[in-house]
Amino acid sequence: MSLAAIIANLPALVVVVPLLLAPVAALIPVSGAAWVIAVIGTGGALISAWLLQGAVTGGVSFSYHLGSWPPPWGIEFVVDAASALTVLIMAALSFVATLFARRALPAEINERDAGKAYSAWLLASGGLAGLVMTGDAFNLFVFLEISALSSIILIALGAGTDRRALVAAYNYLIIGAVGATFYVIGVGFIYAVTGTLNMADLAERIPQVQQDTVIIVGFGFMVAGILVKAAVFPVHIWLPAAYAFAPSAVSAMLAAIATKAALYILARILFTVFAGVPDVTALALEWVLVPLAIAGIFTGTILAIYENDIKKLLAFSSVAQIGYIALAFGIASSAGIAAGFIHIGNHAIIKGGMFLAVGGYFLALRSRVSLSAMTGLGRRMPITTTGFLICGLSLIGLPLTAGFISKLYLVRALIAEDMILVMILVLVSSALSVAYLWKIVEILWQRPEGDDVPLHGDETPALYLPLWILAIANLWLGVAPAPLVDAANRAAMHLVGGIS
Amino acid sequence: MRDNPVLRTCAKILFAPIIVFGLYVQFHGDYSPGGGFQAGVIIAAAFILHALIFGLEAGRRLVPQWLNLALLAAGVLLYGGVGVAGMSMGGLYLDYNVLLPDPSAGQHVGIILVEFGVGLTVTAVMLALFHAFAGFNPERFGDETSDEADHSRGGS
Amino acid sequence: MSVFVTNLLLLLFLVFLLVLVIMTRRLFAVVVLAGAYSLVSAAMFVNLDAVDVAFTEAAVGAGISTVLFLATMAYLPGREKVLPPSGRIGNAMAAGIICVFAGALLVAAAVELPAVGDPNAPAHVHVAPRYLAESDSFLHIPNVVTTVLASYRGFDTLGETVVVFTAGLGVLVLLSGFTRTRRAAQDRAGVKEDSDA
Amino acid sequence: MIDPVSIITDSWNYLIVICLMMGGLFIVISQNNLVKKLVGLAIFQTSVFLFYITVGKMAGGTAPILLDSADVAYSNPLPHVLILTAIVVGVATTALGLALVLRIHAAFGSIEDDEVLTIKAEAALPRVTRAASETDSEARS
Repeated sequence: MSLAAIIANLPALVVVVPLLLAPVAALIPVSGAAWVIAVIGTGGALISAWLLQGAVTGGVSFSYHLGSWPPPWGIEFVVDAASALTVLIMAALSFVATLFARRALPAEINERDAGKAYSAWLLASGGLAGLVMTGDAFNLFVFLEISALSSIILIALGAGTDRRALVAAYNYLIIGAVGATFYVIGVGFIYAVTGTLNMADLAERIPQVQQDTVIIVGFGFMVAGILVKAAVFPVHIWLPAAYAFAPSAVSAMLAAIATKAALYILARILFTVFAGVPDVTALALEWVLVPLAIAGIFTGTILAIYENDIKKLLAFSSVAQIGYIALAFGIASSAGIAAGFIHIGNHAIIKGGMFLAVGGYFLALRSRVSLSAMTGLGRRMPITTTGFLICGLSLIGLPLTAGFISKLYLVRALIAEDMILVMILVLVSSALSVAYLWKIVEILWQRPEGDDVPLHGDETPALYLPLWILAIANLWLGVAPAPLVDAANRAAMHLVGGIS
Repeated sequence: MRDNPVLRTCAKILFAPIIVFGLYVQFHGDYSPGGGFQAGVIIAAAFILHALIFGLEAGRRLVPQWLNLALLAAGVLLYGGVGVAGMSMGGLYLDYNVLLPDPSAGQHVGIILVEFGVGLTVTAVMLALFHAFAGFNPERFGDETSDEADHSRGGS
Repeated sequence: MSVFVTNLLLLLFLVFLLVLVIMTRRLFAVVVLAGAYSLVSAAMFVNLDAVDVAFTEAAVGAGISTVLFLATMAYLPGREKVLPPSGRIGNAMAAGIICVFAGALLVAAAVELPAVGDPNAPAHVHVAPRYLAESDSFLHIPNVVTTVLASYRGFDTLGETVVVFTAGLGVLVLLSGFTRTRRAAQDRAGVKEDSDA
Repeated sequence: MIDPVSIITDSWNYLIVICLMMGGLFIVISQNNLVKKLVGLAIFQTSVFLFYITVGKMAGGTAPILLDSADVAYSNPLPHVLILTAIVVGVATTALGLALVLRIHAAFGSIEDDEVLTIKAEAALPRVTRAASETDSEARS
């Protein structure tokens, strides 16, 4: 295939490369070789996403017609500032998590399942990328299911260390399927009054529809379905168990990218597809999304403070962080949406890094990482722990870290909209998040009462390098946030400016 | 069930016609209801019938697990490969128009190929599902035993 | 008119089957009733002109799904546990409230939908006519469902194939895989340690 | 060609289909048995399929397989295509769910949600009690 052909087809390659390498990986019984396929798949997606981001930086946005059928008859991929940024963040994080998986994944499952696990891994990363790229409401459902089913396989593989992973996977399957079906019901009602499934076409036709109730109900069901996937409070209930019991590498990848894709779709549905009915969306934002986001922030933070199992603690913290992103989108101003995108990127590197560090601890301890088991690990695994700390400080929003930039732009956006009460709540919750992080830091450098728990093997670069890539990204984006902030601003402008 | 001569004879007689019907549904999908998905289920049904009557072991001899897995992947790769072929011949992904000089004929070829890919994957998946469920051994997963016992069991 | 009568009868039959599924406690019966539900739905699809869908629903919903359910039941207890009335009523109340609320919303929207079969409904006049016209003039394939499935929305179908593949992969990993279940906090010391050195 | 009576009366289709959907959803939420939840999910999804196909129906129309005569109305093929995809997705979900149920039964010895949840609830207990219950369960096995 010529270079020109490759460049012309970049939007498809982001999705198709991982999806088509998945069956190849499934056929390879050797763990290392299957991992190479996974690296090629996620790496190929990352390069494509990088080039796409480069293309949209100049303000270009274009549509890729799959099968050369023009929309609304065919399915299109939409490449614009918002989708390219999200897909780049996701591709980068899944590539880093794949590097970590080389050692981590085969250690937690039987190695003879590794090929199939990497296959599911590729399916999840390709499916999530497709979710972001597609401009067709029904095609989105198909990708929703690809990513959900492959994530369920990966979560269920956690049974290799803890049987409760099976229950977590089953619950995710049921809750996720109900959510996806709600989304399909919503799409069906909207289709019945518009006759189209293409998002851009929907955005044009929805304002002309006479039947208001159908639009409101269809909108409500679509959003409800997406909220389940994004794990926004109170439909976050599948998330803590799923992240806590999945294999470490899987937790890291899912925490970094899975809910991000759903949050991006939420923004897309709110600000482009239903942009023509502003009173409906404004109502939903003001009375549903913002209160739920705030409730999620506090629920997640408080549950995290009282949790002892470190993976579950981080998962509860994710519920809170998803709340921040949802809140930022709920502000609905250009600045708010930009803050949302900034935090999508920053939370991905923060939480991805923390889960990678916990994965490192797990492999050293060979048991579930509880707070008491972490006693004194700071001395014995200094490289991993320092990386963990950098990400942790970024999580609470210390200046000079990426997390600070997120909070800064969120608070600014809130002040600009005179949402002072909400801003105070955000600051209070940030202060609360110091509580659970401090609890961990204290224990990491405490001397154990008895002897040290024996560790299995020393720290190896294979495990801490991916973590450090993310830790450095946290520092770099804290000091020089311009690239991410600019990209997020462009994304926000594009979404609020409507589809042009 | 395996020793019943009536069942055995019926299964032998029915096996080929079911597959032929499956192929008809597969390749006549352009003109009548049907296509890769329905055909895949029907063809898998023939193999499942065979395994029901002659036993899971015999079924596995007919389609060993490695072949089953290979077919599973082959279908997806065939479908995706048609898309890649479209790209490499100057079109967009899954563009069938460029496959042949005449776009209409290209569409025909593309549709037949991707439907065949669907049929392949569905047949293989249905067969794999049947064998996985029918041959499930709860003991293997019930409780921890030593890893030696783990490794001595069934091959992939 | 006859279409309407058959539809109504089939729908009422479906309601009847649904009530039976809710009331029945023997899981084998539940599974078979669910198969019957699929089969009646397939008949309804034929009645609504969706022959391809009916074919698939009969083969998959009534066929493969039922077989899989029955195969699963062979390993499981045949009756579901009867909860104490307090728990049962609590569950039913919670579920009932959610369903009545969601159902009320849908009904409110449904009465506004274009009448069933209205040829001027947006769904019939906007995107679909091109499929019907072009399938004849350009593609020369009479079964429009096939052309839309494999060509216009071929990417959906690729996704569908990938979903099937994923399910096959998942079932193979879960039921014929090698990763054994472990109970909490069991360490794997000495098992995997040097496997990757 | 179009029978006005049938148009008016057929609108009941939607209402009954909505009842069916909610019945399926009710089973998913209210039932305790993991298999029955999956049955409910299948019924829920099948009912949604009925909704889509009803949207695609055209009065006096016929199946979208083109005939030679010109003046035939065809029902909308698009919902049919969507639902073909959705049926396949549905059976994939069911298969994976059933495989999980088998593994859960092998690992926990139960397919009732409340019993499995009880075992899960141990995880939420403070560390000490949990360790105790783990030793306990190992002693039993």
